[in-house]
Amino acid sequence: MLPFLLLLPFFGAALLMLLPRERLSPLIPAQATVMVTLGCLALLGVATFLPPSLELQEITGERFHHFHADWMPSIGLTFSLWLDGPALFFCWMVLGIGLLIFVYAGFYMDPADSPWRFFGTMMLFMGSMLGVVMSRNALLMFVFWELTSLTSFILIGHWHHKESARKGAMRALVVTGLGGLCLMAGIAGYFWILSTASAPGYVFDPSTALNWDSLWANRELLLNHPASVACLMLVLLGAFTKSAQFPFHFWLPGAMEAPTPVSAFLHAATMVKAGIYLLGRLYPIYWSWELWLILVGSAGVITMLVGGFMAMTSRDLKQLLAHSTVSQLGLLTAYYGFGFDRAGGDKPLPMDLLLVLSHAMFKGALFMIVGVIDHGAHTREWTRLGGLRKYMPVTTVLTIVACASMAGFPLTFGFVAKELFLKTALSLHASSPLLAYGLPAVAIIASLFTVAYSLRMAVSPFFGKPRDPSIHEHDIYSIEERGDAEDDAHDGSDGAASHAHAAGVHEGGPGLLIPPGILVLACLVAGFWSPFLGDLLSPLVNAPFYGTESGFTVAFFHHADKLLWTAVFLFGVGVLVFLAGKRIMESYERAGSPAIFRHAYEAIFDRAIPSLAAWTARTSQTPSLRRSIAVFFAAAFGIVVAAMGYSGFGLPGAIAIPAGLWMATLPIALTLPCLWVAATHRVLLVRVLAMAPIGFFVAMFFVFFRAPDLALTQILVEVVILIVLLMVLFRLPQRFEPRQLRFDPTAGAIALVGALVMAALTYSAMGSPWRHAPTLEGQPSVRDYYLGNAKYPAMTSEEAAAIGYPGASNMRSGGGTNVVNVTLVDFRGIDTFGEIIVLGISAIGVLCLLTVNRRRRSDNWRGGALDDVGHVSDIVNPETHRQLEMPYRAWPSPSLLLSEIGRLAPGFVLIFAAVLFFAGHNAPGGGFIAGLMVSVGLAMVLIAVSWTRSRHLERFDFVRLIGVGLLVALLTVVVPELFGLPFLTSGHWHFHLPLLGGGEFATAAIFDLGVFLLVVGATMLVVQKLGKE
Amino acid sequence: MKGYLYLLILVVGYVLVAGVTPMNALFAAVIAVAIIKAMPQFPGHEKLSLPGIASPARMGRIAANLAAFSWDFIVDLTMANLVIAWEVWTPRDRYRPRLVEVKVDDLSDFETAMLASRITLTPGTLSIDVTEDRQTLIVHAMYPGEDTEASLRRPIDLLRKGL
Amino acid sequence: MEYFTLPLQLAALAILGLSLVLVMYRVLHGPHILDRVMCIDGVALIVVCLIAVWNVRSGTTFFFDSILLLAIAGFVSTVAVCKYLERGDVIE
Amino acid sequence: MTNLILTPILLPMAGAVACLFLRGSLGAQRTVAGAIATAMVPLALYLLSLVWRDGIQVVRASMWPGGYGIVFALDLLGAVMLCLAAVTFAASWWFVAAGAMPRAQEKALVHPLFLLLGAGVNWAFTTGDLFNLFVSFEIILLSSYVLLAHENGRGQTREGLKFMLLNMIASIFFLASAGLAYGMFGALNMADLAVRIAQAGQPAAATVLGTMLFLTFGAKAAVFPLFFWMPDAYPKAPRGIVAYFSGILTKVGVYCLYRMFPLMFPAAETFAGWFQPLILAVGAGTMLVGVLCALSQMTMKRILSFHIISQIGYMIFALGIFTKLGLAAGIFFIIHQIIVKASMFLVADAVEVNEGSQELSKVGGLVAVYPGLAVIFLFASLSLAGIPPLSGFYGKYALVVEGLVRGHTFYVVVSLVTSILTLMSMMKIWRYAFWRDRIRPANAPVHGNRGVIVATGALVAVSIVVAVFSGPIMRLSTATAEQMIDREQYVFAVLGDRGLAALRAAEEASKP
Amino acid sequence: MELLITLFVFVLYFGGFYLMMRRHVFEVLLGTLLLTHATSMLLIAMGGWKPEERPPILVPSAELPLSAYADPVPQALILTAIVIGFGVTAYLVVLIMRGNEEMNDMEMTERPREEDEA
Amino acid sequence: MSLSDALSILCIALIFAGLFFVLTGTIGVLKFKDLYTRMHAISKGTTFGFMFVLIGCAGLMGTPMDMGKALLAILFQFLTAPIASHMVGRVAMKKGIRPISSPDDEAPGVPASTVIRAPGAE
Repeated sequence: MLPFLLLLPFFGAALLMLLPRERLSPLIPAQATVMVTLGCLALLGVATFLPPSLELQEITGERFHHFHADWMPSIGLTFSLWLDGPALFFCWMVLGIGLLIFVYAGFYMDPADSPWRFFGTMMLFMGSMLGVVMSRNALLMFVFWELTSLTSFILIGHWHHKESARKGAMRALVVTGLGGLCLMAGIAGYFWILSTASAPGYVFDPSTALNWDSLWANRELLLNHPASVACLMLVLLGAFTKSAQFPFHFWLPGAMEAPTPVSAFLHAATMVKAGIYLLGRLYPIYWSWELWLILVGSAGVITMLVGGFMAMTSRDLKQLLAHSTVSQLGLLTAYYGFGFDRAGGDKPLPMDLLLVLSHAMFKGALFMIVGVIDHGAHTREWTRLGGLRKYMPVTTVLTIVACASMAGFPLTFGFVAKELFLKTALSLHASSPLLAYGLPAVAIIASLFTVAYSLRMAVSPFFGKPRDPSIHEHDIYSIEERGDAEDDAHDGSDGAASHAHAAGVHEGGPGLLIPPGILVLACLVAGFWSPFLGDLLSPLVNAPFYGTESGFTVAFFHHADKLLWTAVFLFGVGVLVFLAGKRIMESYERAGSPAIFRHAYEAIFDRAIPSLAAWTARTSQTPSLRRSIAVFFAAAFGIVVAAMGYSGFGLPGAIAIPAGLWMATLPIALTLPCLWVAATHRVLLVRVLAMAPIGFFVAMFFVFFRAPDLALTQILVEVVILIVLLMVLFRLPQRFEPRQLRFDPTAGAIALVGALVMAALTYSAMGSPWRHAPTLEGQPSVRDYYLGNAKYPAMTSEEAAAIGYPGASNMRSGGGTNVVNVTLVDFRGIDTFGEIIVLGISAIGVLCLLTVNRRRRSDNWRGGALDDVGHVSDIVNPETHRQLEMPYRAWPSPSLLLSEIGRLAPGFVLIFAAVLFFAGHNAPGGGFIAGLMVSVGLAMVLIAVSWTRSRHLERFDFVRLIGVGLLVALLTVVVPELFGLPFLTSGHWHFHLPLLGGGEFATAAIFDLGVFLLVVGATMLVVQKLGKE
Repeated sequence: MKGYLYLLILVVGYVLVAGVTPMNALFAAVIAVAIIKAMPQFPGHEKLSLPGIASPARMGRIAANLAAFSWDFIVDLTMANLVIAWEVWTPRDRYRPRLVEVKVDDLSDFETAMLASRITLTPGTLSIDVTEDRQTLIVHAMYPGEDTEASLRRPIDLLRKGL
Repeated sequence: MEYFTLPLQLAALAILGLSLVLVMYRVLHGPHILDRVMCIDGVALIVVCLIAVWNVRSGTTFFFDSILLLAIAGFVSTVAVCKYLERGDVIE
Repeated sequence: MTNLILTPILLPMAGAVACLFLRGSLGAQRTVAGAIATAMVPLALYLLSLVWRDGIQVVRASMWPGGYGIVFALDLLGAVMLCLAAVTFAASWWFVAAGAMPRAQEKALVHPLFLLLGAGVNWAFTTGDLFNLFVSFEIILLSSYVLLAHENGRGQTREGLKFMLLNMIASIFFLASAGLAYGMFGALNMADLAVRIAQAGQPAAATVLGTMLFLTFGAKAAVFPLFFWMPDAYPKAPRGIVAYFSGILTKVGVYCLYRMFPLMFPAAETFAGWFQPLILAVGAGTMLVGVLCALSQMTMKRILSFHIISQIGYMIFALGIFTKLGLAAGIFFIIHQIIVKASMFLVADAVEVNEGSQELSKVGGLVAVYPGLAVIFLFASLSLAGIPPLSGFYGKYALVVEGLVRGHTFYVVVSLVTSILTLMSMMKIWRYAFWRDRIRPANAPVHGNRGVIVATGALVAVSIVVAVFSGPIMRLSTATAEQMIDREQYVFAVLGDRGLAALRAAEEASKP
Repeated sequence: MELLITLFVFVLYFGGFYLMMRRHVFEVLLGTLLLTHATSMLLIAMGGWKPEERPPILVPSAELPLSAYADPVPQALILTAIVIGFGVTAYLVVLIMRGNEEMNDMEMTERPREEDEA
Repeated sequence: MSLSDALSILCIALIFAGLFFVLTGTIGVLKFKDLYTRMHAISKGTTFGFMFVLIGCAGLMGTPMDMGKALLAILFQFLTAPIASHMVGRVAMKKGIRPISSPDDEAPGVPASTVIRAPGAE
């Protein structure tokens, strides 16, 4: 039942979102919303009057409808719903007022004004609000709590073309969102306290820990924990922001940019009550703390005062109501604040259901009425209005009654509520007289304002003469007045109102008057029958939470002595304040409204944070490549150095260098000047050339370290990179500008640190004894395993069985003597597979770079390398070389010698590549080296003979070759799968041919072939595409 | 003919490096043919398909001439290096370099190329370039004399006889 | 083999080292870029010789491929750079 | 099916090869790539169920035993990531196939490159070897470089260069770290490495090695001081594919961090003393700096890019907590984040495709024209901001709780501040692009493309599914975290009982 | 050899890191080349060095102990790394060329203008 | 002294002869005054030295395959060294680097005895 009740509005909203809105009448959303609300009410009615057949709640001792489903029990989030007293009450209130407002909204909203979105969101809001009050789990409540903030955001910004609406929505969202986060942190804090607490007999159960009843039951733990004050503060922040308590009250008036039904429903009747509701849930836990009184009570009364004053000084009736709402919310908050050490004994107050209900009724009604006034008179400023009673008689009556209730006039429901509050306030006892007398005093002063602005609301628009006669004419100044003349199609205060401009001042239709009328009537009825209402509501206040004798004993003039006089005083002085009101307002406006907190908000969120953000972005984010890299290095090396420092990373002692090795210092020593040239020379080409010997030296070191394959690869790669570089080089500026040559000491320092770090790591790792130690229990080290298994099978059948492939032992060995090659194609063949893919991608990438969307901007293109380099005076040293004064002109054709003899040489290269390819498994070489070799050979052909004599190379589709190579490699990887073996498993066979002798064939060679093809394809693709530029 | 020579060199090269087995020779022949066929700019691509088999006598003559050419070459090379060594290791600088022209208008492209290579590896000379009309070889000579040009042309005759 | 004693090896390596230093001077100092190009070929050859002698010293023969390759590398780079300098484009 | 767990790698590769051969026909390429992109989702889900049911799945390449040959091991963490990658890939692919980019460009090998990227990512999630991980990283990075610069305009080459260079540095760090791992401990297999680090008992070496790896993967994950490559580059990535970039690529780095630390460096003396403060500080910096930078941006994709960084901070923070629940929160967060971030980028792309720009100053009032897109955006952005009941909330809340429980109050506060700032900047997009009066840039395309919105919506629907099934997913995350913390499972799966025995012995020995 | 290779690693890394931090992209490219070399050297050092080692090519006839051969693992790793570095570098080179073509800027200090996003 | 010993000694001698020529070439490169003369040194000296060193080393090591590789390398080198020097010289001419006409020729005029026809000048 409960989930259905809760989810029905969500389903409704989803339905509205999904229906084909183009084809349906724009009235459907409103109707659907009303239907859904009725459905919810029906379900709620069933739930209310059907006795809960479910088990007895152990803690509360009462029987509720409840529902439980695990969600994330480990973090305390469960889908626990209940309909205990307060929940039931709030559900009725939300749905009841919601129904009226939806009906009203159906008439109020312009059908052209996105009704689908509007009603869908309203329904979403209603569902969320139901969720807030029905949640038994505090975290679940938070979930819905945030949803209400969000729907409120969307609804406030419904007329999003208005800047003020956007701003108001944003402000509401930020403030409530911030509060929501605090609330979340507070709830998390509760969870933390409960999960770490220990008490005799206390067992922590994460799935129920955050239930309201369990929080209450474990209140001793919560109260005695050192962090409990912090948690309380956080949760209170959540409640205060939601309920617009001082100093967060400023968002609520801004939220009044929303359409009137929204203001009535969210920002008067229900959503802002969520904070009050939360206070009501917390109150039984904290009521005995004086801190609670100080925080909640003072926040409440200050809000009352501030809100009341602001309401007094508002011109706009809607603003007046908004501020009055702030004030009333302060009252509701203060009610809880006063719970400390009540005179009546150590009992907490009952929940403030009466106050909430009464406020919801009259404020909802008043907002709707303001909408009607706006609708009829096209303005909401009482300084312009006047004498409307002639045009809007019904509205006048309704307003007067509602305002009476708001002011707490006897016979209305508001009076009952006010009485309850004053009774509480006047019986406050606190340790400090400042609190004990100060808070009630402030509350009473604030109540004066209440009377005054109620009178303002009830009297000013309706009586007297129109203060601004122009409103009876058919103009639209109200639009201009609000400063959004930019859009008149949607403007006016409300959508529907804009259609009524032509009609002059007029009464609202029945659809607009009946819903507020019902509420106003209810105010009166409830006022008369308040004892009955008290009886009705009393059982809803959960007895165990609030003491056994809780409940409302409602009667008129309950405490006739003090209260009566107070009321008389209030009304007397209130009228005086009302009379002085306009003057107060004007002087206040002259003084300039301080609105400190709104300004503080703006200072923080509209100025400080954006400028902090801009500052962060400026400092942390640089478009400069150089600085990015420098910061990157600095951070990385800093962290590594810190790690070394922290861990006491030390170096092993120096190891003597054998005599013959001293010559290895030579390449190192020669690298330094190479680096110097590579880092300082003005000409790009010279720097490239200076890199070449370094490549040779690296190859030399590979030789020192007995790595023939590496030496081969290094040399070949070096050559190919040089060719590619040269092909690109002449499209770059040929020389560095002088300022680009300046030494950069910071970079030098960072590089020094980095190089030291890397060198230290290298040195220490070389001294590690673990590298070649046997791994695990008696297993050979990786190195020994590779060496031992490269040629001869070393795996016994037991070992093969142990790894899950029995019967495989006979096949297993690399089948080659070149262990590096066997490693590449067999032990770590997958690495090679990945590596050729990288190569293929790189070639394809070059292809894409050179062909896709190629737009060359001529002014950016700096060609002409020949002259640029040739005549550079610092290359051709003028002292030693002078221009040859010979008529020696450029040759148009390529060199004859090169093309004649240079084309012989590639044959050697290619045949040697074949040697390397076939020898690869047993000697240095292999597919990759052979592939590079072939590429070098082909490149040499191209260099020697130019494209004109190698058309087939020019046209050859190397992408396809890449594809073939990949395919071959992929097949060798995949085919073993067909035999039920892991991928890339290879086999090898000896064979013997007559006449030709024996040989050996390993399937790894096919893989190598794939590698070979891909390498040729990739390299040549790059060369081809660049060469054809 | 050039094609066969090239093929032979390739096969021999393969076998030399990969080991002298029939298997390797077969492999080498296949690969070398494939290479030559695949690359039209390699010498002999056009003629490789012709089954022209030279007579044994001619083969012998060619071999003899090649040997003579090689010997001449080795002697020249050694001389060249000794000259350089002398120049380097003695303190006095003797060289008086000039650019010298060598007429090569009667030679084919390939012969020009061979000659140029040859010149580079002979004492004191270094071929720099061939002019655009392919008539003249420009040579840098360390010790130019009156007979430089004539002596530079000497290998051409050997070459002529050889091929 | 046994005649190639350590002093001889060291002497050979020292000679090569000296050559390397000398030729590197041209690579790094120039003065003309063509000097550098030309001498890079020389560097490759000297490195080849170093590797060859080193091979003999350490008794392995697996580096002869590298030797051939280095020779090829020296040639190809020289030609490519010259072509670049001459025509601006390596392959045309 | 011995090699089933490799299918997510090999299938896209086969597709890529096929696309290379079908270069002439865009339709054929789309058919192949689409079939594979779609098939990957059920496949990945099946693999997840397989791992869930049968434990860690291991394939030993070429049958070499674990520790010697390359081992592919799929545990829950990897399987979860595979699923996410597959889903994101599919959505992203459908977005592309709906015509997000010009035909000529799409024809120019986008599909094979994208498939290879997907294969590389799946590879990274599956492999159990450090160096092999490096190789897969290179596949990922190179294909992403190529895809990033693919359109060849809009400054992509320049941003691509920055992206590439900084990633290359990270790759070099990775390579050096892999080498050092071998040099110091003699192993490359991650499980083997874990055992050997435990056996060696050299906290100093382990600390430095771990720091190097942290920097590597941190750079790939774009954590605070190392994130420069990312925010400029991602907005330039091709439309549609950017979702995969944003969703998955940085998370590969996060995945590696999650893989590395629990497996190799959980030892108290290295972790608690050094790594934890480091990781927490980096996480906090990442969160804050990311979100602050995002606040000052004025184009959707740049805002989103910075949010990637900021959210990475949460994940790093979760790693820093280093408890079961903390890691579970982190994994939940990753699950949420990948899908939501990808869909956010798709939204931005959809706006760009339909309106011609995604700059906030140039578009406005979209809510009236594209209500569906607005709803999609709202769901995704609120989810990103961690608003309940959308998927972002649960991970965040779990993180806050666990952070508080473990006493990292400061970092919890930072994460909360980040959270509100995130909300603010998300709403900034909403305010500018979706609210306001209708603005349309001059160069907006004449014909809109609703197909891309559908693809976007599908991904958002997945995020809603995540929210709806957040309970089971939290259980999955918790199980994953359990498996991560209990490294014996992984070691046993890869190395067998000898490895397990060695690990236990080493752990026994290290206890005083 | 340990000291020497450390020295070499130091020199190469120093040059690489320094060049990476220069403003001209071409220098950065040279820096990446140097870093690749440096990392190769670091990796090759990881295999250790002993005077009597042989290349890891088995000699079937001579019954040598496994410890007579050099460690093949780092060599295989480097080979893979070199190839990958080669692919990446080739792409990087062309990317730099294209970047220069488009932006006419070898320093990469400015962000490309947003109106390029047409 | 066996034949192999003699061969060894011969090889060692070859190596050192080669080293001598290599050193000669490199010193020449340092000593000579202009590009063209340096080219003489490097293209002749190092190539020649290279040949000796390689043959010597291959002879010392002994397997025929190594000798084959050495021969191939030498062949290749002889084929290509002239081309390389030709390319350098050609570019040098094209760039307008004039050859000196004597070792102490610092700033001379055009050498009188040299007549170079410009191609296509007629």
